[in-house]
Amino acid sequence: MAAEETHHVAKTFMDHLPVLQVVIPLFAAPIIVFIGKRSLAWPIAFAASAAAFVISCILLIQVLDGGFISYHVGGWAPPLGIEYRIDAANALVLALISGIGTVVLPYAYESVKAEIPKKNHTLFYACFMLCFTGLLGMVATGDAFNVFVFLEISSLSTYVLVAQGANHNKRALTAAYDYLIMGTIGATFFIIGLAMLYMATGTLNMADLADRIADEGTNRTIRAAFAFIVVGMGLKVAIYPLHHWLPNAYTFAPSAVSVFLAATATKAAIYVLLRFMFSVFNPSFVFEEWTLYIVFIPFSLLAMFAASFVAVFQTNIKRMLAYSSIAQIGYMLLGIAMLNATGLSATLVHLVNHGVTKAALFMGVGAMMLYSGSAFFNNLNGLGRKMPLTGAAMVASGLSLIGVPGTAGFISKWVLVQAAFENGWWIIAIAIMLSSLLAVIYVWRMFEVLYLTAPDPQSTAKEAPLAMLVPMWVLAIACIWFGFDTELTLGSARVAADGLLAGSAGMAH
Amino acid sequence: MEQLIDWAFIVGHVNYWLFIVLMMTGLYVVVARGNLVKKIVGLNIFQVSVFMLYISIGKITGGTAPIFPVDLTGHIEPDPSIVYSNPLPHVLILTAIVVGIATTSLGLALIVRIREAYDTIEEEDILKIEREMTAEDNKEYGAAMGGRA
Amino acid sequence: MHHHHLILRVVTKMLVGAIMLFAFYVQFHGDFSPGGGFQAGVIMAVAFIIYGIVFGLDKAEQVFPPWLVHKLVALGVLLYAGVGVVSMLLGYNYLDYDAFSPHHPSHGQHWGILLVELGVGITVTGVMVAIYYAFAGRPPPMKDEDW
Amino acid sequence: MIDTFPPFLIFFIGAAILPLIPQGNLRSAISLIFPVISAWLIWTMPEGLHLSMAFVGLDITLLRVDKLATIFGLIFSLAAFLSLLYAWHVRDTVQQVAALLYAGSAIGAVFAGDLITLFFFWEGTAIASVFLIWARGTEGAYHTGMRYLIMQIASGVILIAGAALYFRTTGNVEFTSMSDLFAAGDIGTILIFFAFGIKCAFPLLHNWLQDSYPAATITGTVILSSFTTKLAVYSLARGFPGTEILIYIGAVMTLFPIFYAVIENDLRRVLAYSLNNQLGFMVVGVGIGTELALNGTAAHAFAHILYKSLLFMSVGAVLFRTGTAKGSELGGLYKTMPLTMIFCVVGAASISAFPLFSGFISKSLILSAAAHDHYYVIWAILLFASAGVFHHSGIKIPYFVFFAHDSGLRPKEAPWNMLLAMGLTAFLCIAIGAYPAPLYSLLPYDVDYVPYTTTHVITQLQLLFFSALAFTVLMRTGIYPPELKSINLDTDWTYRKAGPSVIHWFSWVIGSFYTWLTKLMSKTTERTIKRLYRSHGPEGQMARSWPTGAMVLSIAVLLGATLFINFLV
Repeated sequence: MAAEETHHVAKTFMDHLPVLQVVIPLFAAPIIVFIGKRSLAWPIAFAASAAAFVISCILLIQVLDGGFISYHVGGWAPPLGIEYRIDAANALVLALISGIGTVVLPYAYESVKAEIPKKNHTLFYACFMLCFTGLLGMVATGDAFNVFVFLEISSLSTYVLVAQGANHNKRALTAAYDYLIMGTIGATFFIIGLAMLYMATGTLNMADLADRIADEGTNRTIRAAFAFIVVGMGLKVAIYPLHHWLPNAYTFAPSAVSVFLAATATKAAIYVLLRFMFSVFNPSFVFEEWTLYIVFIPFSLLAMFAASFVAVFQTNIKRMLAYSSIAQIGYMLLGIAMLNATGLSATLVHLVNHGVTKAALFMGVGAMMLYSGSAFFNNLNGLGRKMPLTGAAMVASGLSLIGVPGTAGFISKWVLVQAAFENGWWIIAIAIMLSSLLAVIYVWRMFEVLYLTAPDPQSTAKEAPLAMLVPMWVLAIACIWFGFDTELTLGSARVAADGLLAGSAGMAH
Repeated sequence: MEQLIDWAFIVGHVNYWLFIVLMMTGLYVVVARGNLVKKIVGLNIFQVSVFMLYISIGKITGGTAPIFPVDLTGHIEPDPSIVYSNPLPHVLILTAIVVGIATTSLGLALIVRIREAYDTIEEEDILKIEREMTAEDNKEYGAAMGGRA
Repeated sequence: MHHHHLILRVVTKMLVGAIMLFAFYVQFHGDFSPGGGFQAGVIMAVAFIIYGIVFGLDKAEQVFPPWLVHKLVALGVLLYAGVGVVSMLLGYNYLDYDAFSPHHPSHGQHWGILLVELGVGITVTGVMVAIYYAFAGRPPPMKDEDW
Repeated sequence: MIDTFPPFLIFFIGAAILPLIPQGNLRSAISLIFPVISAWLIWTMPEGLHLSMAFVGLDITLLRVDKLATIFGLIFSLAAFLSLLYAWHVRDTVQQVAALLYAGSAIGAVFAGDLITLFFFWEGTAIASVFLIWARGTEGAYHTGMRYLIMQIASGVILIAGAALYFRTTGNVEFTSMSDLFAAGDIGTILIFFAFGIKCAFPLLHNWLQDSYPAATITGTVILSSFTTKLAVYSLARGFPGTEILIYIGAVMTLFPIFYAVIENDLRRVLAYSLNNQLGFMVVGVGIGTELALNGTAAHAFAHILYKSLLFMSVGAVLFRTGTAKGSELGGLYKTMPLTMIFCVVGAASISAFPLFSGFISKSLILSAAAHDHYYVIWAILLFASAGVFHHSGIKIPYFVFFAHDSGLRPKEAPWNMLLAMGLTAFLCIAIGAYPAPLYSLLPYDVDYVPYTTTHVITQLQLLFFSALAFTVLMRTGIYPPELKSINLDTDWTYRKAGPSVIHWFSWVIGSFYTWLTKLMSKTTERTIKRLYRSHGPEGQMARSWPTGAMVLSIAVLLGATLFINFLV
């Protein structure tokens, strides 16, 4: 030990980035509670998330060449110690999560004031930070069990955040309760899978797991582990038949929470799914391929249509957006199931694009709810005209949700269709386009309500406050920007997809 | 001659059988019971089954608690003759237990709030109330959409 | 509150101290015998909870006010995370306890784990008590007599 | 840089700054500047590929300049100018902006060097134009607009699907002739063809056109009539020259609208049908695909945009003053709207291809091309169709509006801006007809063609006079009550007696079949939607919140299934 110590080179700030990414928000949460001042809660949370965003950007730039950064927590080398491992795939998701977190907070400032009783504000921001930490942690870590820990951190705080909507509608409570039961079962399935992996290999480090599974080949234990992990994580992803927690949770949560969850929670879960499917297990395993073909493809197709139809008929705009999220998750899973580099990059890029798009839409709805009191279509009549800037942002992001060219949504769908063609899956490509038509319908209904109906004469609606408008417009502009400048999103998604498909880099450093 | 039932296999894997029984019990309770508290209890049983699984896979026959004997000066003297259980699953499951406690208490807290809001903790009643709320919303707000549909 | 249950009250008064002591033992002896912050925290919380059960919530809240509970919950986590940050500031990896005694790493490990476990213990105590307060503090939907 | 400044950008810039200018004459005047700049830019742009870039790994060319694109770009700019002048009095920001965006998108599409850029502008025209329909503000216009939008967007979606497939086959998205691939049965090009077909209002895909054009605002119709379909013709000429099936599609297109046009009462709808018929000529030209034929298509598109706008403008002016465009309610307006009447007659003469009017010199190019390539049956059909055009557009429109029985309406003459716009257009119609050389010099290929040969002129005049005679006779004998009965328009007018009943019956059969089909479709759709609503609506099974237990069960079942799959393989 002492001999090792003499070689120790003092670590610099840059070396710590992978862990700082998670630690800064983790630190912010107890500080908010400890200080306990309402006026300081928001600035601390915002500073932490902004710092996390900067860090994630630096990390993303560092790994864009296809390499990875490994960080040993506690100085214990993996596979024994916990490793944080950043490569292009998770750097991209980290940037999305921290970026959305940073944008949501200014928005939350106004929306939380309006929707949540004052005495809960401090705890709300602490919870928000914990959720943020959990999501970042489960993406950043390279240790399978650590994923579970962070998953639970984010989930538990999410349940609390969702339940905060109870002020507005008591159904938030049952939504949170359902989510809790489902989430816990999903997470428990996940650790059962990990237990099996541990039994079969004796390690929990993802890279080491990949090495050992590759060396020893598979057996029933590993296959069962795969099933448990996919289904457990699939629940968090809201794969079609496991999605029932999502609509209620998104609908009844406070606006800021809906925005944040819609843009990040399922996305982080999809990343974990990707990581396990491609880095830990080898996609060339027959059982994995079969699971993809038999489980993922039919259910994602089902999601694309059934959920879209439900979205078409919804009377509540938040619920409609929630169902549209389920449909969009179908696209992402399809991209995974295609098992080629283009499909994977489609998934990754759609993950980012859809996150940005959905966040902007939920923000718009939240801003309108300030005046309308509910998100039912009838109560939003003509608000697009009364709140022109909010309405315009919603139009921009709505177009992106449809996938109109010149918006971010188009890029991901285009790449996805390309991937389908690469495999020769015509029917799937056609299905993607058809379900886009459904998106046209439900997004159109939103536009119609916002612009083509007469506003309620008694409505006191006026333009949303600046703190809401700016985040909304940042995201709406991002929707357009990513539709033209695909270097950042698609470029990094391609690097990430290549990295994932190449399998794990193993323990090599 | 091959035995019809491999008793050695069944008895040798008793911890797994128990795990499966517990897990299924837990899941069954979550699925079948309408009382929200009972659901949480079922969830607890379900989680506990996983704790058992982890702990049992860390167990090594004849193994003892993985703590090195220490003399009074604090000096560690490893004794190769002592077999230790694998501590890692135990450590892991400690975390999972904490998560379980958090989940349970959060779940119960939600139930308290649900009880206050709905005046019942029977799922059937709650669903009925919620269906009525949806139907009411739909009656109030659905007309425009239904008309267009 | 009620003045009956005399035996309970006396026994509780005697036990609370012992329970706390035992909690400290489990806490600080955690690196040589089974124990550690989680266990100690729960035991410590039990001391407050049993006091609250027997003497009433108000009394317990006087002894251990809710605001303090909240602060302690945060403090424990801060202590844990702070240890990591300090090790980072010393030029080592996050939570690398070698940092606290570079020339004698096993001492560093010792100090580090002790602090971290203390943080865990504080938080667990706080959380358990907070859960108790939260549930006990809600007005019951019906009176005891109606059951 | 300035010589490769994309002209569509001018319009987009215009659309962006127009709302900032105070509503009024100033804004109307400024809106006229953009087409002028655009035309100048197009005129001076050097041929070749400009503004190429990589986008999502595809090679994109924003600006591909050649003669085919240039002539369409020019006429689009010209049409935009005239329409905006015609719409000078309109004080509706939405319409003004939409018109500019629409024209810009159309011009952008014409210069698109690849399918992606084309698609972008393709949808641009769809979205911008629908506002011109909605601007009418009525419930009917709203629904019509929706139907129109759905068709147009669907066309774009099919186009992008085709483009994706095309990219798979060829590895690029360049927008060039795809005739060979199409003939080889490549599915991508078939989809692209189909997309063009929707926009070009191929038979059975045409209903959006008659549905929507009459529903737009007065000025909107004029603008609509210029761009969308002609953009489709351009795309066909670019993508599928010489595709034989187009000849037959085009022939059908020239024929079938006649039957509808004759029995139609709404004059704007009559014009929409005749628009369809005129497109048929262009499609035939594309289908023949020789240099002469393509020249004919381009020239006819050029001439057509002018005279069709002129007709729509004059009917629009009448509608503007009287509030109706129904043939049965109008008549005798020549007394108070003499100028409009003259312009309308000029337009009618042009569309009927009277010698010295623009239709003559362009249509005869296509007819000659058909004859030259020995498509005699097609040639005959086209000839018949020309006569039909004369009948329903050339005579019916001016006759019922300005002459016929006196309706008693005494409206004022059209406003000055409309008159000016119509006058300019009429002047151009005559100028081109009388002196075709400048137009011919613009055509994509060198022109070695003289329209004014004795044979041409005589044939055409004979045709027209026979047709006119038929009309007159029928009117005199009272067989031709407006909007009720029809007439055989064949040059061989000996059949005229049998003709009316046959055509009438034919129209009736087609009409009722079509009505039955749409009713059936709307019923089925309605039923499907209702069923969907029951299952997917807010209270439906798919959208209901499930009991927690059922949710958990679904996880367990999925887990079981996944385990089973993994167990098997």
